[in-house]
Amino acid sequence: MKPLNASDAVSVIKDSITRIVPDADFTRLEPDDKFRDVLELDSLDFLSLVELLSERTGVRIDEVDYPELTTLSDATRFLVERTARPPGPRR
Amino acid sequence: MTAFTMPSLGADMDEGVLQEWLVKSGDRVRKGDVVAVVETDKAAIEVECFQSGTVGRLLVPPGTRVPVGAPLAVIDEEAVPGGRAGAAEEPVTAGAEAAPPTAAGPVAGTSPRGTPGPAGAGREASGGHERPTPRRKAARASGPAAEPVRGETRRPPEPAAESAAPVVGAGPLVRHLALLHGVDLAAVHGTGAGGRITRADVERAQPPPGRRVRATPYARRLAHDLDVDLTTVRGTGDDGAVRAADVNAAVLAGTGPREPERPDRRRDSGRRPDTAAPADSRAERRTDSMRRAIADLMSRASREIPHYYLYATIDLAAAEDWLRRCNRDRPPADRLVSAALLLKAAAVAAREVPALNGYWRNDGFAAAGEVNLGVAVSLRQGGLLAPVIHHADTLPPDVLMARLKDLVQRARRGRLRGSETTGATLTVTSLGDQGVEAVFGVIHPPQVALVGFGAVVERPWAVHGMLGVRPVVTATLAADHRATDGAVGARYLTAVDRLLQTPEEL
Amino acid sequence: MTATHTRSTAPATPIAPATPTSPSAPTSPSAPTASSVPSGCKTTYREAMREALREALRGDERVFLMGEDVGRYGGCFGVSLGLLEEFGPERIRDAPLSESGFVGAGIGAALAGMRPVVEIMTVNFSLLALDQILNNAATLLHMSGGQLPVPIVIRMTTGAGRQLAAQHSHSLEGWYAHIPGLRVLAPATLTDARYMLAPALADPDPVLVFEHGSLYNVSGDLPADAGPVGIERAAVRRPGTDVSVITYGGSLPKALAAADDLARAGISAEVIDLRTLRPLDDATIGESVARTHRAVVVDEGWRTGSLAAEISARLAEQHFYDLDAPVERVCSAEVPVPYARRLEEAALPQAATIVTAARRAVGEPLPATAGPAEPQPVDRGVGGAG
Amino acid sequence: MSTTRTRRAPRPAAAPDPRAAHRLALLESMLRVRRFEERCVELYSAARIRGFMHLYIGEEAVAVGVNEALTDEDAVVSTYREHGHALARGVPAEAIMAEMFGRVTGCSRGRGGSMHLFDAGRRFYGGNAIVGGGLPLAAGLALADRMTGRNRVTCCFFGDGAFAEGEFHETANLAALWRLPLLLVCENNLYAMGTALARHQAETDLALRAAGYGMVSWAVDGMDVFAVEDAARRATEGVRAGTGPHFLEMRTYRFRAHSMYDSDRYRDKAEIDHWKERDPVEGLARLLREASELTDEARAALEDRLAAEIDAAVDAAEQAPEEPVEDLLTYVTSPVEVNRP
Repeated sequence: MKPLNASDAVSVIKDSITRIVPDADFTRLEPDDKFRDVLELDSLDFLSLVELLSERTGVRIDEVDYPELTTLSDATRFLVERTARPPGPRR
Repeated sequence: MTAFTMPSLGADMDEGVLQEWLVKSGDRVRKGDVVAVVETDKAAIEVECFQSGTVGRLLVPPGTRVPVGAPLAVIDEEAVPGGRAGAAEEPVTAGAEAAPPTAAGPVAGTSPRGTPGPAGAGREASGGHERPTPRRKAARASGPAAEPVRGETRRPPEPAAESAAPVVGAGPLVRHLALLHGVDLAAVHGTGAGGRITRADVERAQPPPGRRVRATPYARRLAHDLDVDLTTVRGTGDDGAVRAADVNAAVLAGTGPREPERPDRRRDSGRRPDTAAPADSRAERRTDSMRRAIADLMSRASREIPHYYLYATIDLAAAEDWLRRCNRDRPPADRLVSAALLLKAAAVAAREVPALNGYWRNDGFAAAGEVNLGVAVSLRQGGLLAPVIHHADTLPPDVLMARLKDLVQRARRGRLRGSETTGATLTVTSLGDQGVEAVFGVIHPPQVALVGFGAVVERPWAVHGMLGVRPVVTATLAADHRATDGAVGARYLTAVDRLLQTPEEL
Repeated sequence: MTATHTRSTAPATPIAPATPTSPSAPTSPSAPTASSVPSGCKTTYREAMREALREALRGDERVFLMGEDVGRYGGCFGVSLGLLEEFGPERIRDAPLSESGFVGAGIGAALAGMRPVVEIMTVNFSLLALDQILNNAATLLHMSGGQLPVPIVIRMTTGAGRQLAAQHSHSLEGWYAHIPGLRVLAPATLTDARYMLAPALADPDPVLVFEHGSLYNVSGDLPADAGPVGIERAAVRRPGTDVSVITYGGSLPKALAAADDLARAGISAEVIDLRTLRPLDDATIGESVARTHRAVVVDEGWRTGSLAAEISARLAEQHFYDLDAPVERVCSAEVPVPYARRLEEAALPQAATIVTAARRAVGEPLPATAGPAEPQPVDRGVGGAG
Repeated sequence: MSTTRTRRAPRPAAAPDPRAAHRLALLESMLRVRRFEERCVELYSAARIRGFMHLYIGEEAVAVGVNEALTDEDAVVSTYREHGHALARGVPAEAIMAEMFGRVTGCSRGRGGSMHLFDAGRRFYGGNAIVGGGLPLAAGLALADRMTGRNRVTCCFFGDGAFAEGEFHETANLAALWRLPLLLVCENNLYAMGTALARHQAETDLALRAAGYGMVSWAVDGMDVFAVEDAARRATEGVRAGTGPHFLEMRTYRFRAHSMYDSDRYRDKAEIDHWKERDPVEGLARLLREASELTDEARAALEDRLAAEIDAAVDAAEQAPEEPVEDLLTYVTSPVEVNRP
C-alpha cells in the first residue's frame, strides 16, 4: 500500500465508480453530494465499490467504515488518511 | 509453350466470359488443374487446363467475353530449359518430372511441408507423358506469348501470402479455395493421391460455419431489429427453434446483444459516426422493445390478476447484527448484504407456504416443486430484468449472495444466459436502495405472488414493553386472489418475519 | 353453430344496398323490406337464406330461382319452401336434372338482363355444370372484351358431416376460388345467410354461394342490428392475440369452439371468417397474422392444392417475417368422404384438431397435465421481466 | 335484319326485280364470307393470325340463309367456326380481322381471337369453343325473352359433333319442356372434327332424333341458300308464334380442314371434290349468271369491292393499336361502376 494524495484518491474513486456505473457523470456530482444517491448505487454496487477501492488502494474497509464513503470529499479524505497509516490487522 | 484457350463447354457455346483467374503467372499447373472460372450463358464453370507447366502471361483480364478457342493464357511447359526466374516449382514435381538440377534454385524457396515422396513422384512421372503434346500446340500460340518473361515481370507482384510458397500438393483451385475460406494449407492433411490436398480436404478444413440457428422468420426479424445475436438465444420452440418470445426474453434478460458493453464504445462511436447511429438506434429499439414487453406483461397482469396486498414491518435487528458479525472478518468480496438474507427468507417462506409458489394456468393453480426466485433488477438505462436464482431456498446465504452479485452484474452488462431468465416461481423486488419504504408490486404472470422489500430504516420499536430504535424493513406481498386468499398471504409474511429473527438458521 | 357464433357476428361494411335500385329494375309493388323474420328474432340459417331469396324476388322482377326441386318440393334442403306459392312456377322454376343445361340457361338469361339465382343441390353435382361455370360464366366478360357481364348467382350446398358419403359431401369451393372472373362466397353466420344474397345479386359478375350443409339447421337470433353486409371483406368473428385461426363456412363454428377451448388454456385465438373465398381479403388475414404471428388455416377441402394451401402460400409470400411458427393447416383427410360416422368425423377438421394445431403453433403442443413436472418458461409472450 | 345492311354499293341497275336483288344480296353476303376466309388462310400462313382458326368455306349458305330470317332484335349464339355467322350478322370484317390480329379494335378487344367473336350490340353471343357449350346459353337467352314476354328468337348454331355432348340433349329437353323461343340450327358437315358422323352417332338422322324431344324439326339442304332461307323463315315463324323450339338440320360440308390445316386422312379427296361440285357460292353465281341476273362485269365489280373491303379490314387491323399490357386484367371482373342492363 502506498500513500495516496488527494488527487490520486479522487481519481481512484472516480475510476472505480466508473467501473460500476460506466456512464457516471461526475460533472453533476459536487464533492459533498452523496454519490450513492446521485449515481444510484445500490447496496450491491456499493459493495463492489468497496471491493474495488480496497483492492486498488490496499486499504481495509470495514462495514463500520461505510459511512466514510458517502461523499467524494469524505471518501477522498478517508483514503488519504488510511493509506498514510499502516494497514490495520488483517486476517 | 502453349496457349490455354477458351474451351467449348457445350454444343451451343460460342463464347464465354472469363470470370476469374484461379492462377497467376508463375504458378505451376498440372494437367487437369482448374485454372479459371468461365461463365457461359448457363452457368459459371470451373475450367481445367490440359497441360502441365508454368503459367506464363494471362492474356485476358477477368470479365472479358471471348470466343471459344481464343487464347486466354500462355502455359510454359515444364522442364523447358532456361526456366524463368521466379517460376517456383513444387519439390514433388521437380523430383519426378524435371531434371532436379535445373530447378534447384527455385526449390530452395519452396516449402518442404506436405508429403513429397515416392508415391507423389510416381504419379507425377506419368504426367511427364504430356510433354510432347503441348509442344505441338505451342507453335500456334507462340505469337501472343512471344515474350512471356517480360509480360510476367510487368505484372504487379501478387500478394506474397500465396505466391511465396506454393504448398506442396495443392493445385491452383485448391489454393484459391483455401485462400477464400481462410484455410491454412500447411495444416491440411491431404487425402488425394500422393498426399495431394483435394478440394474436399480444404472444405473439411474450413472453420465450421456459424451454427445455423433454427429460428422463426419473425424471431429473425426481431433479432435483427433488436440487435440480438440469435446464436446466444435459447430456443423454446419445436426442436429448439428460437421464437419471438425467446428473442424478447433475451432482450429482457440482456443476453445476446451483439455489442455488449464495450468500455470504449462512446469514444468509438465518436470516431465512427457512421456506425454509431445505427448502434444507438438499435439500443433505443432494444430499450423500446423491453419497455413494450414490460408494458404488455404488466398490462396483462393487471388485467387478468385480481391482486391483493399485505404488508408487515419486520424487525431486522437480529439480522443486521448477524450480518455485521459475519462481515466483520470478511474482505469486501465475501461480505453479505441484507438483500441476501431477505431473499433467503423469502425463498424459505415460499417453501413453507407453497400456495404462493407456482403458476396460475388453465384456470387453476399448480404449485412448483422448487423455489426459483426471480429477482427484479432495475437497469441503469431504464427497464427491468428478473434473473432467476434457482433453488434459492436451498442455497446458503454465502452462495446466494455470490449468485445474486453475479446475476445482477451480468444482468446489467447484458450477459445473462437464457436459463437464468426463465423458470421463476416467485419474484422478489426490492426498492430499498432507492429509499422507499414499501413496494406494492405487480405480479409477473403466470406466477401468483410478488414479494417486495423496502429500505432498511431505523424506527422506534417496542419490544417487551420497551421502546427502542431498531432497523426495520417493510415486507409486502402482492398475491393473486384467484390462487390464494389473504390468510395464506398473511401466513407467508409471518413466516418471513419469523425466519429473519433467526438469521443464523437461514 | 352456437349462440356464440351468432353473437359474435360482426356485420361487414355494406357496399351495396340490399335491394338493387337500378332505375331499370322493375320493382314489385310490395314493400321490399317486408320480412316475416325481422331482425332480433329467432331464425335458422335456412330461414335466413329463404328470407334473402324472398326479399330479392319481391324487390326485383328480374330475379328468379331455378334448380332441381326448388319449387314443388320446396328445395332439396328446404331453403325455398313456400316460395313457389308466393312467386309462381315461372320465377320458382323447377329444372330437370340437367346441371349443365339449367346453369347454362341461367347464364344465358343473365346475359339477356335477368338476375337468375340458380341452385345446385350439392357442389359435387356442380361438376356437371363446370363447363358452363368456368368456360362461360367466368370467361365471357373477358373473352368478349368487356361486352358481356354475367350477373348470375349460383348457390350450392357444400361440405360433409351428414353421412352423405363421397358423392354428396365434398368441399370443392376451393376449386372455384381458383377461377378468375368468379366471386365465391361462403356465408357462415345467420347474418351472412340473410344478407349476402343482395350484394351477390347486385354484383354484375357471376357469384357462387356455398352453403355448408351442416349450417342449415343452425338457429339463433338474428342480431337486432343485422343489416346489409358487404362481400369484399373477411370478418374477425372473435378477436385474439396469440394465433389467427382462419376459416370459413362450415368450419367456422368448429373454429369458434376451438377458440373457446384454447381460451380456457390461456391461449387467445383470433377467428377470421373469410366470408369471400375469391377474391381473398389479404388485408384482414395479413393484419391479423402480423399481430398474432401464428396462423392456423382451417379448410374442409382436401389439403393438397386447397384454399388453405393458397392462404398459407400468401402468408409465406406476404408475411414471412411476421411468422413465429410454421403455418398450420387443418384440412380434410385425403380420402373421399366416407359414410360411417366415425370415419367421416375422422376425415374432417374438428374443434379438437384445430386446438391441437393452434397449440402447436403457439408452442404449447400438449395440454398442461396436473402439476407441471418442472416449472415452465414463465410466459409465452415475453419472458423475464418482474 | 336483311342483307342490305352489309351491302356497300347500290344494287346493279340491271336488276329491277326485287327478288333478283335479294338473290344478288345473298350472293354478295356468301361471297364476302368466302373471300374473307380465303384471306384468313393467307394471313394465317404468314403468321399474322395465330391460334386455332376454323374456316367456314363451303358452309356459307347456312349462315347467310338463316340470317335472312332473323331480325336485329334476335340473338345468335355460335360456335368456334363462326366467322361466317359474324359476317352475316353484320359484324364488320374490320372488327373480326382486328380481333384475329389481337388488336384493341377487335370485336373482343383482342381477348378472344378467331374462336371468340362477340358483338353484344348485334346480339351476337359468340364464339363458343366448347362443343355444345353455347346451347344452354342460348336456352337461357330464350328463357329470358320468354319470361319477359319479348317476342324474340334466339338462334343457336352448332355442329353435328354437339349431338354427342350432353349439353345438346339437356338443352333440347329444357327448351322443349319450357317451350323456349329457340331456333336450333345444326350444321351437319358430316364430321365431328375428324370423326365421321356415322362413326360417332348410332342414329345419323339428326332431325329425327331432335324430333324425339318434342320439337318441330327437319333436315335442309345446307348447300342451297334458298332452301336454307326458306326453312329458317318457316322455323322462326313457328318460334315467334309460340310453338316452342324448332330444330333445323343443315346438311352441309366444309371444304377445308377442321382447323387450319389437317391431313385429311379421315376423308377422301373424292368426297371433298364431290361436295365442291355443290359449292353454294359458285352454284348461286352460276344460277344468277344463267338467269342473266349477274353479268361477268358485275361479278368482277363485286369481287373488286369485296377485295377492297377486306384489304381495308386488313390494313385497319394492322394499324390498330394493341391493348396495353397494363390492361391485361381488365374485364376479368366488371368495373365497380357497371352499367347494368
